[in-house]
Amino acid sequence: MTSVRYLFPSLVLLAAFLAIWEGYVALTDVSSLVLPAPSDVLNGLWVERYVIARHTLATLGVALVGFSLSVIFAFVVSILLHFSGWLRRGMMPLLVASQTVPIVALAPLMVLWFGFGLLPKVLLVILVTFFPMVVSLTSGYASLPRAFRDQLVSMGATRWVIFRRAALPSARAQFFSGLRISATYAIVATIFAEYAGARRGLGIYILAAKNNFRADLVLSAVFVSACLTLVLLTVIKGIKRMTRRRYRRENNA
Amino acid sequence: MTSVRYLFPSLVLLAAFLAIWEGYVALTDVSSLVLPAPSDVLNGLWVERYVIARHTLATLGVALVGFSLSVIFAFVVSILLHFSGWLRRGMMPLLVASQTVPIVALAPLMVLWFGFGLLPKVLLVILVTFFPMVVSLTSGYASLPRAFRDQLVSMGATRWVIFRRAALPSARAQFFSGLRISATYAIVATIFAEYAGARRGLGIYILAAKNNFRADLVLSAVFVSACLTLVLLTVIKGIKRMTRRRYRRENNA
Amino acid sequence: DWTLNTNHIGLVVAQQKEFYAQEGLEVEILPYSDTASTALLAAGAVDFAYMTALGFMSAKAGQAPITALWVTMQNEAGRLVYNSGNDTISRPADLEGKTYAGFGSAWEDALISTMIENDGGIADYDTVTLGTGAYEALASGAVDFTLEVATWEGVNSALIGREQSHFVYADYGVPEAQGGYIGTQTAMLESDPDTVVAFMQATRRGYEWAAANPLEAAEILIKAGDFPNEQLVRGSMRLIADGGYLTDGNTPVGLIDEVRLTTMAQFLFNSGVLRGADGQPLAWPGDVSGWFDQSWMTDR
Amino acid sequence: MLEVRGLTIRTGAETLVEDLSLSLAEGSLTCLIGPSGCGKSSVVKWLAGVLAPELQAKGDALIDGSTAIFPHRDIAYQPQQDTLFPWLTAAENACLGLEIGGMERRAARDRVDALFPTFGLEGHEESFPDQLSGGMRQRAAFLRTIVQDARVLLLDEPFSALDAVTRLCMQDWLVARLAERPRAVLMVTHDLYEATQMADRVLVMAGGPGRIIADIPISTPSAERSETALAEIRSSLKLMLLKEIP
Amino acid sequence: MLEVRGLTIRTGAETLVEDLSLSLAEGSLTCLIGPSGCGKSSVVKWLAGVLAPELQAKGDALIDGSTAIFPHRDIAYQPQQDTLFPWLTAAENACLGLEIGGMERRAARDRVDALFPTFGLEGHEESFPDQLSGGMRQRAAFLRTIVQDARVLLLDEPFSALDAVTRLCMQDWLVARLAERPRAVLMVTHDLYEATQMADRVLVMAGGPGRIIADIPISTPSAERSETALAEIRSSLKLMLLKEIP
Ligand SMILES: Nc1ncnc2c1ncn2[C@@H]1O[C@H](COP(=O)(O)OP(=O)(O)OP(=O)(O)O)[C@@H](O)[C@H]1O
Ligand SMILES: Nc1ncnc2c1ncn2[C@@H]1O[C@H](COP(=O)(O)OP(=O)(O)OP(=O)(O)O)[C@@H](O)[C@H]1O
Ligand SMILES: [Mg+2]
Ligand SMILES: [Mg+2]
Repeated sequence: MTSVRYLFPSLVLLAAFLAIWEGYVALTDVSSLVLPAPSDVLNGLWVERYVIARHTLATLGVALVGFSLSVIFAFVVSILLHFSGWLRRGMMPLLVASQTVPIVALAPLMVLWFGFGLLPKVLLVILVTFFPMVVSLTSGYASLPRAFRDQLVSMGATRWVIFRRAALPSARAQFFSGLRISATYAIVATIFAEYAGARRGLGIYILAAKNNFRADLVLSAVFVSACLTLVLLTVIKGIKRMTRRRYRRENNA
Repeated sequence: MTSVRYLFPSLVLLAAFLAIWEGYVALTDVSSLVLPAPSDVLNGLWVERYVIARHTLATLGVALVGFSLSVIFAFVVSILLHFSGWLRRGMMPLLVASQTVPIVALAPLMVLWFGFGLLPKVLLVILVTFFPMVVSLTSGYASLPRAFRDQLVSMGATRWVIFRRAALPSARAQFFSGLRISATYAIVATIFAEYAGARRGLGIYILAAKNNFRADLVLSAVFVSACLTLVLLTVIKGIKRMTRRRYRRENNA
Repeated sequence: DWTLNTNHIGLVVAQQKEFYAQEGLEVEILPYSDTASTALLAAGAVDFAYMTALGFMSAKAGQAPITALWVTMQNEAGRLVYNSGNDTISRPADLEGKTYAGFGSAWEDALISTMIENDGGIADYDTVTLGTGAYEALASGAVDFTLEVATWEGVNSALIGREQSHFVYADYGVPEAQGGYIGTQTAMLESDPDTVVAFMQATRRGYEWAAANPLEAAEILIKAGDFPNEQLVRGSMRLIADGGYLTDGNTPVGLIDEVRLTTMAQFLFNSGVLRGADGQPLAWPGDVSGWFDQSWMTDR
Repeated sequence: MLEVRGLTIRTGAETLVEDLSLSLAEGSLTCLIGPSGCGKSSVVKWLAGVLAPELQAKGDALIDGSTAIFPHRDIAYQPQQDTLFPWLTAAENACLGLEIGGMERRAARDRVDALFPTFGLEGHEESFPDQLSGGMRQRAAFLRTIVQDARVLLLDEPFSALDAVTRLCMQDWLVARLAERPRAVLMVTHDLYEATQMADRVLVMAGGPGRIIADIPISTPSAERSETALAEIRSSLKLMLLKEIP
Repeated sequence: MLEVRGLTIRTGAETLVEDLSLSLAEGSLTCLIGPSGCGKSSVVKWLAGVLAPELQAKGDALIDGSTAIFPHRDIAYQPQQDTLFPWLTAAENACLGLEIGGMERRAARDRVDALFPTFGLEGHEESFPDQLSGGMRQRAAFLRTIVQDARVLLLDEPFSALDAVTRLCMQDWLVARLAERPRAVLMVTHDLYEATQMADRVLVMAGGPGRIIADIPISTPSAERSETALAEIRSSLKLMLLKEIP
């Protein structure tokens, strides 16, 4: 109930936007090759639901594998960087610079290098999503207040104990905000990768719809992929809430 | 001098990476159609320097126009959202959701809708870059401590005075961090938009190089675009430093 | 339809030799981009477009308001290509169960299925959508076959010494189509017929000149575009001239053959790959003579 | 000159301050003292017209006998937190109240500049707040409040950000500054030593809900206030406050 | 039992603390008092083995006559800032020192649980720090420090986060807790009232560079310490500290 009230203004705006769009298409009689009405998009979604579902599953699979590996990879790298100042100073500028590379352009090359199996797609997803997480993890570790560190050192803690008992938990909030940013890109990156070469997936579907002059189906698939991202973000929010120690405690006690 | 020392570990790592790459290509004799060596890429850059420069200028022009408009637009929208709570509650979820749309897929449609000129490209750059700035501006305004607000209210300040004298300046740091994120995407978004349709630009060049089976030139152009982004980021850093009031004061006094 | 190549030779020649200027036209050739030229034309973003045959037909089937004025290739330049070293393939029927590197258009499936079935096989093969990566994937053996344009990718493969064999569509039940249409918006035929005529006349002169002087035309093309691989252009032009693609000597350059257009369109409709908004295959409109208009050829 | 009658402040569910009355006389420094959370700041915020919108307040306030609406021109307020704007210089910060009050920029600047020496900030006009020490920041904040020339000053724990030693020496300094011109001053604190050292009158507040439980005048002249002279009063205040904590 | 001789701490350019010596006797509470920035925390951090790496320290420390290396098992340190980990419950926080010292988790928990009532925290074992009031947090922090059973306790401004009233009532409570077992306690503060109320001995430090300028024993028994009884000592300390501020 409260969330309905909270979302009410958004829903009003969204409805207004869709109504104007639908009305514009109806009035100007623009070709549906160029600008399909929202109702055309929904109709396409319904008619093609089985096909779209199959492609969606493929995309989701790749995105989840890539994203999970990316999370693991980000943890490993962040720990390495945390413990080696030299590596951190060396890698950070390179990682920042690497974000300026237009990965779009690399995607076709990656298919050449790694074939059109899972590998290049997963790699691309990792490339795109891993940076925000590494950055948020390392800055999360660094956000550990000096005094917390001092407290543990004075108790005789080793570097590893300090990391595990203080740096890691104190990076939690920042890790999740990095995760959220990454998740926003995970699906989009997968679609990209599929553009460059795949058997199936939403990217392939969009490509085919475009080549067959079906703007309505392009938008249907775009809509599905936006929904996928929203679902992913919601799941992450849920995980964040449920893994809070306090939450667990309150719900078990 | 200090910045050389600071970057030293990065340069070592970068050199090692390039050396391994070059060595791998030399040893395995892989076709340069598939994986060109770094030296091939540099060579391509040199041989095609005039052509690439022409395309680069086109891309830079579009990116700058789009990005500037995006900044202006972000300011206008953020001020509207700041002063209207209803609009803020209504727009924010939509803006967040809009970020989950794979803009890649929309780019070709935008060319269909808005023609071949500057408009669709500028729109795409705005779509991609404007969200981080609006978010950082609104959260910057909201970061104004309650006590600062109270202080001004007790002096008899109006809402607009509070905005101009307190909320706006207190959003400065966050605005620049949003600007940095946006700038990272500005060039990439332009290249994208060019993919979907343009007379010239790095996107067109990459596409042509790809279709002419020249992986080395693809990478050359990728390299140039990464450099563009780095330059843009450096310029923004410079602007940030030079517009600091303290800096100005110290350098004029 | 694609990055500037020898298919566009007449346009480039007309531009470089100022045939357009002589007609009082200012023509700008836009580079290839990810948005199909057919869609751009239908949306009114451009005045004329160079379209693939199947792209044009698919769009027409979807009621795009466009009309063809010209066709470049009198013979089908497309063909199905596979590695010569792959001894499991000797005829289209062998493609059953193999992997195809595709480009994401519906008609590809119609074409390949027809070939396999007409050769007595079952059209059950795996599709990987790769775009231009297809040729590298084929060379590396990651896929078994793909489609190519003989006058471009075919020349490129020959230049870099790849051993590849091919099947010609027409040999296996696919109607022989003409390739590479130039078209305009239907509305433009009404509103500005003079421009259309002027443009097309100049274009025809360009192609005729190119057909007569293929090697000089290649040099003009090389000078006009930023071709990283000039040998590819020369080789391609030579093939176009030798293969009689622009003209077989009798038919005028650019003439649209209604019979072949109808057969090909009918083939597309019958294959059931073209679907409407309700998800059902489109019904054969019965007549496609309204799809093209070559009255400009005689208007002057 | 300022009088508050029957002030009640409540959240939806809870009463934070109940039926509180107080009056401030011209030329006097009144300290409001009490444990954390008893509602001291809420009272002061109400007087400054900046009470949080989610709180409901009821009660009358009179200035010179006529009903007052807050924020009020005659009242200057200095919040509990440091509110020097980090993006303005010390002088610009000090001008803020005057400019918002409608004074022309140059005139405000002249008036402010004239006060910098008195506040021990000479030469720091162009310094930014983070270039000042804690004590200097505090003095700049006082400058901003005092330059507005309001007849009532509300100071909410002005020393809470300072260390005890700096605080000791600022106390007498502030008393001297305030004495330069007759004003009614209400200062919130929870430090009984600070209150007894500075105030003419100490109001002791207790929480749950907030109300005034004692009103203690201190008649010892400023110059004679020492540890020994005030020991008695402090002792009784200390007992009173310790009783307030469970 | 702890003795420091000739401690000098410097940054590259500046001397923060110069040739400082002090000794702590078993069963005594020594307060180190001085203005902000004079180097009090630096001395304590050095003893805890957590001096910032960019600072160089020189000097000897003896525990029971033999040279000590820091961090040291016999020394428990409570930093100036609140260091209760927000992601651990009060009990888990309290166990931290014991677990890192090598004690088994269950045993540590038993030992900690036994102390919760004495510290007025019964029933809050499973509360997270932000569910506790300021005073309770402070008691939990003391619990964590005291349960380690070290022979030397270093407390850096343990009350600085509390308001003055809560602080008043925690002072006597802490003295009682510390008296339960003989220890040498070094407590840093800049509040002379706090120091005189609690300490057996007050060391007055001055800055620039940091050094000890006075060593004042307070012999009044805890129970008899009142405003009047301590007025003399406070008065002299106040003068000493005010002299330290320009
Ligand atoms: N906006 C609010 N909504 C709900 N409760 C509030 C709000 N503001 C303050 N309170 C509550 O009102 C009570 C009094 O707050 P107030 O800030 O006036 O206390 P205080 O005496 O100034 O305390 P301190 O000495 O810590 O500054 C507190 O219990 C606080 O939790
Ligand atoms: N890591 C450091 N590098 C350089 N200077 C430092 C460093 N740490 C502290 N200082 C300086 O050393 C001096 C003493 O600091 P310290 O924290 O010991 O003072 P303190 O007496 O504890 O002050 P406070 O009462 O404010 O806690 C200060 O002037 C401070 O600026
Ligand atoms: Mg308060
Ligand atoms: Mg300190």
